[in-house]
Amino acid sequence: MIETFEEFVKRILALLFWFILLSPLIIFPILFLLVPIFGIDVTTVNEILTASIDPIKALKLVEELGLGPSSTFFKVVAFPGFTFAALVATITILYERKLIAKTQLRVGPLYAGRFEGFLQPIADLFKLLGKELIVPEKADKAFFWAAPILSLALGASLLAVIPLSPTIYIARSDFSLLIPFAIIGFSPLVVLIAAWASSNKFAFIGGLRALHQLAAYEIPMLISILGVVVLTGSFDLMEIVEAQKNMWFIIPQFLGAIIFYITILSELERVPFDLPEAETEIVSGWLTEYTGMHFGLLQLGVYIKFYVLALLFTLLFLGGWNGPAFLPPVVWLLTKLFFVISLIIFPRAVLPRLRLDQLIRIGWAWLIALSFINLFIAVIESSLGVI
Amino acid sequence: MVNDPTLNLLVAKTSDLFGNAIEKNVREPLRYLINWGRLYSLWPVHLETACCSIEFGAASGPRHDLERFGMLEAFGSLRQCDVLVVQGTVTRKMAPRMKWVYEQMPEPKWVIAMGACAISGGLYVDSYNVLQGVDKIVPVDVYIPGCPPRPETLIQGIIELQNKIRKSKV
Amino acid sequence: MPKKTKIETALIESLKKKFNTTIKEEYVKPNRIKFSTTSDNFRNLAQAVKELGFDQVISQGGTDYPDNNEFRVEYHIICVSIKKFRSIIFSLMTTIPKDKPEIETLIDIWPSAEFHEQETFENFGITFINHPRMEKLLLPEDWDDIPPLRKDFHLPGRG
Amino acid sequence: MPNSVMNVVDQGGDRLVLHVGPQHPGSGHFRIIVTVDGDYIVDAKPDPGYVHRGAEKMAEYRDYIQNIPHLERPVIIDASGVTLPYVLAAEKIIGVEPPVRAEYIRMIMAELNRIISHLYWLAIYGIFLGHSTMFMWPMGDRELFIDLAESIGGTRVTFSYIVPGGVRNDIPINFKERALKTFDYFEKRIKEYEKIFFNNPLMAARTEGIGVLKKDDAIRLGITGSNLRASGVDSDTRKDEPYCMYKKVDFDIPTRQEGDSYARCVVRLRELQQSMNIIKQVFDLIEPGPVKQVLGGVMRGEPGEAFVRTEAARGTMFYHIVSDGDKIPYRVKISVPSFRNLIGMSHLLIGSRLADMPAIYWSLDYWPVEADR
Repeated sequence: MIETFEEFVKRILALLFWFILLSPLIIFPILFLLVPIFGIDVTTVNEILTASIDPIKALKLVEELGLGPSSTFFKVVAFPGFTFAALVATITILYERKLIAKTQLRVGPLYAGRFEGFLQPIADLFKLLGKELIVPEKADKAFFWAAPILSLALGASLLAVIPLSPTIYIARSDFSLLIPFAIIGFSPLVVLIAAWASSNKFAFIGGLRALHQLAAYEIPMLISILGVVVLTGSFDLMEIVEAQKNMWFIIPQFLGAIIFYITILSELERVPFDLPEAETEIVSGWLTEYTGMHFGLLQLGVYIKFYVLALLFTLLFLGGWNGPAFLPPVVWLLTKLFFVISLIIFPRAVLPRLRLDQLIRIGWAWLIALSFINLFIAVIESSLGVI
Repeated sequence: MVNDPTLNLLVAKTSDLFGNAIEKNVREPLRYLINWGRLYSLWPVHLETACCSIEFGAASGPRHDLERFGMLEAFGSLRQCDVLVVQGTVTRKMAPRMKWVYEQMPEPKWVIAMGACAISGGLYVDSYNVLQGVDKIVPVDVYIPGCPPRPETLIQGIIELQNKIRKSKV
Repeated sequence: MPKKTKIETALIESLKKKFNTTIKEEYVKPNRIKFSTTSDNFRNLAQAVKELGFDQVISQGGTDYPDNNEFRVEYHIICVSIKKFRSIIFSLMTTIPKDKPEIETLIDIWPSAEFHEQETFENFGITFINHPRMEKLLLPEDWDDIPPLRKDFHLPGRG
Repeated sequence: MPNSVMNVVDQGGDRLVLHVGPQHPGSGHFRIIVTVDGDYIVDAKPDPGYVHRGAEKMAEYRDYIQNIPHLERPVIIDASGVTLPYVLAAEKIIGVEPPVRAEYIRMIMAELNRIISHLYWLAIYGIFLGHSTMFMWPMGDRELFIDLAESIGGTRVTFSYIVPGGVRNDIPINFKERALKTFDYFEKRIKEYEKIFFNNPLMAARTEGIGVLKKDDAIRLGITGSNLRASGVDSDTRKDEPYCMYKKVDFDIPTRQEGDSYARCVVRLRELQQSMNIIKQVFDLIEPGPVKQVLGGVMRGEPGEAFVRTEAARGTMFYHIVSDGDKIPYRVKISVPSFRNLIGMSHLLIGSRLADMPAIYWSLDYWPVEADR
């Protein structure tokens, strides 16, 4: 029986040791049989053997298989694609819990993983993986299953065109600013599908609230970023970041940045705009009936959206990866990204929840008007040649 | 058919060896991992049955902070919860509802009976409207005595539950 | 026995003038006045007390007297709006027979009596005529025993 | 089923029937059945009784001392507030007078409990509005007052400290210094609460003008305690009919005229300060002496009755004890403030928005366990 964390780590290390020791005996003979099938250009068996202990050679081999760091597959699946986004999402969850706890004079997660509870999201993940999946009897089963997958797919597809540095990106497009917003436009639909399929009154009310909220805040969100487009004359994120070499757009477009920040809070259903999940009013809103990994996928989708929107804020207003040259661009980007993530998390510690009518009034009456004013400011600035 | 007893023994020994190896090196770490996830991520249902709920509230406050153990305070829907903390007396009116709540929670789920009233009826053992012990309607994993239990006692009970999960089979 | 104050004496006199002998002064102590009357006259007495300015029911309850085969129904009335009466608790009492436990409701005089009367209904089985919600409030929906606060209801194991 | 509350079902159409509770993050031990038309509540039926433990019946089987522990459980947040009127009534029936020092210590205990109860209320009100920091901060500061009360009563919340004839034991020697230190700290904290919560524009937007209880309605419906004072009535039993030594201390009754949720919040915040003020004055007034009149044998009451009211944390707590001369009371009637405030809930909820339900519900400081007894 394994009972402590140390025993577990010891067992895993022992397993690794034996695996490395035994793999030449079992795995390599199989590899030799498989090599001709894949048609890799390996002249001698010896090369594989050297590759197994030489990372540089191994990298070359992997690249030949079409799985290397510069291959599309790696970009989509690992970095800067899905795995990286999921990792940032996980760190965000932990960071959020610790930050909120510190504000509230607590310590937050502490014991999962020996150091400061840093494995807490992993524990939650394993827990959710092992939970029973309950599909309510009266639920619309097809859509009930579809919603979590759609949510994750939506989050993942947002990653496609957003660059992390001049060299790190999945796909390049002249309209890379518009594409994420076009995809985000689908998110009310996902929420509504999830809410409707649950066939639960609280979920239904939550879904309707989400629909109202997301519809009301998408318009000011789009208009607020148009100011940046006017200043640069491009929809390409690469060019927008390049244009901020000398001055970040948060200075000429301060109003726009604030509107974009508020609409991010609303789009992510964060406090004070967390009405669709308002616990004390409507249980968990549109998430009410979801169990186990369904719930996990929905949450992961939301947190990947969180990452993408924080990233967009960084790219549009905080100069993206621009920064002094002593650090690589992607490090600058991540530093700014976590600053923005903190900004998005922090209202949860200091603000109560708004009411639906107040929220909609802010959205339709104030933010749209302000975003148009911001657009005019941008036009004037661009005609004066500020940038 | 091979009837040689030595060969049979050899086959048996080898399969034993492989079985043990798989048991020891694959299933046990996996079991540990799943249990580890579960024990650090116990989300309690928000079902207040009686007055012990204020000590539960105090336990999630800053001084005792249940979130250290991965318990999220006041989590919304019971569909995402793992542990039902019966916070005190269960009355005849509450009992069917509580059983219903328990049945709606997804597996695996645990029950903590908090306070003397939840264990046996406690101070209200002779009342006409009180269930004498919650274990009559739901299976209980950990009993926490006290009237009401101090937050420290509640935390002790949660650690006991974690120990129980750590040793449980998957 | 401490002396009655002026306020209480004035209150008693005004009530006595109105009802002559139909109401009975149970006792008057500082800040405590208790009157009893027949169940028919009870409503009139309540109306008169309300007109004196006593506007809140602080408590309403019954007591079972199996020896006399009757219930006592008691209303405790306080005054909130008039400052000089605030220290006084007015207690109005009547008795109703156990065989016919019915009395007219007072919630049109004191709306604050609504839940109290409902509770007395389920605890003693006293029906309040014209009360809009004569139904279970605190007891479980499937309660089919005799009302619990009657003296012939015994706690399990306490004979 | 005979209970028509159970028969509220969806009739179809635009109206939606929501059962809020007993398992609901915004309900507690209680259910309220609301019918909503769009975002507006058109009907609200409270369904209490989930914690009805028959305290009144149980009191007829226990003697005057044995009754104290189970009578304080329902109002566990305010344990001294609920036992004080019981003990005062029992003393009238038994015919004992507590020593003066015990009266002062009872005041200290009652006011400490008022602070503890109000802080718990404030914490839950924070989380009901979605403000999680306002849950944690009062919960943390509440522990300091619990420590003070614990050093007197011996347990965290259920003290059983006030008994007929006085109090169980004297206060510890250095209690005054510790209490004053805590009060100094907490007065600073109140300013921080105001900064983060009471002066927060979003909090004001959620509570101002919500759940307005007019003065006339408050009196007519029998609302009591802070809710009544927030509607502009300066009624407080501690002033109206002073018990213990309240006539010797000088304190204000905080009132507001608006009668909305925000007013009820602010009144309770001011009451916290007044309670500390009272305890500080008691420290100056209190003199050494015995704290308990030792009574021999089983306490027997004179045949007769007593009714006593005091100002507990939620409002006027009322006990009516009937004795037939036996060692156990013949009838104990408890009238608790939460039960009397319950009637105001459906009055305020009808016509308001669904999202305002938590803001109204908990601003009444309705503690279901207390109401159900």
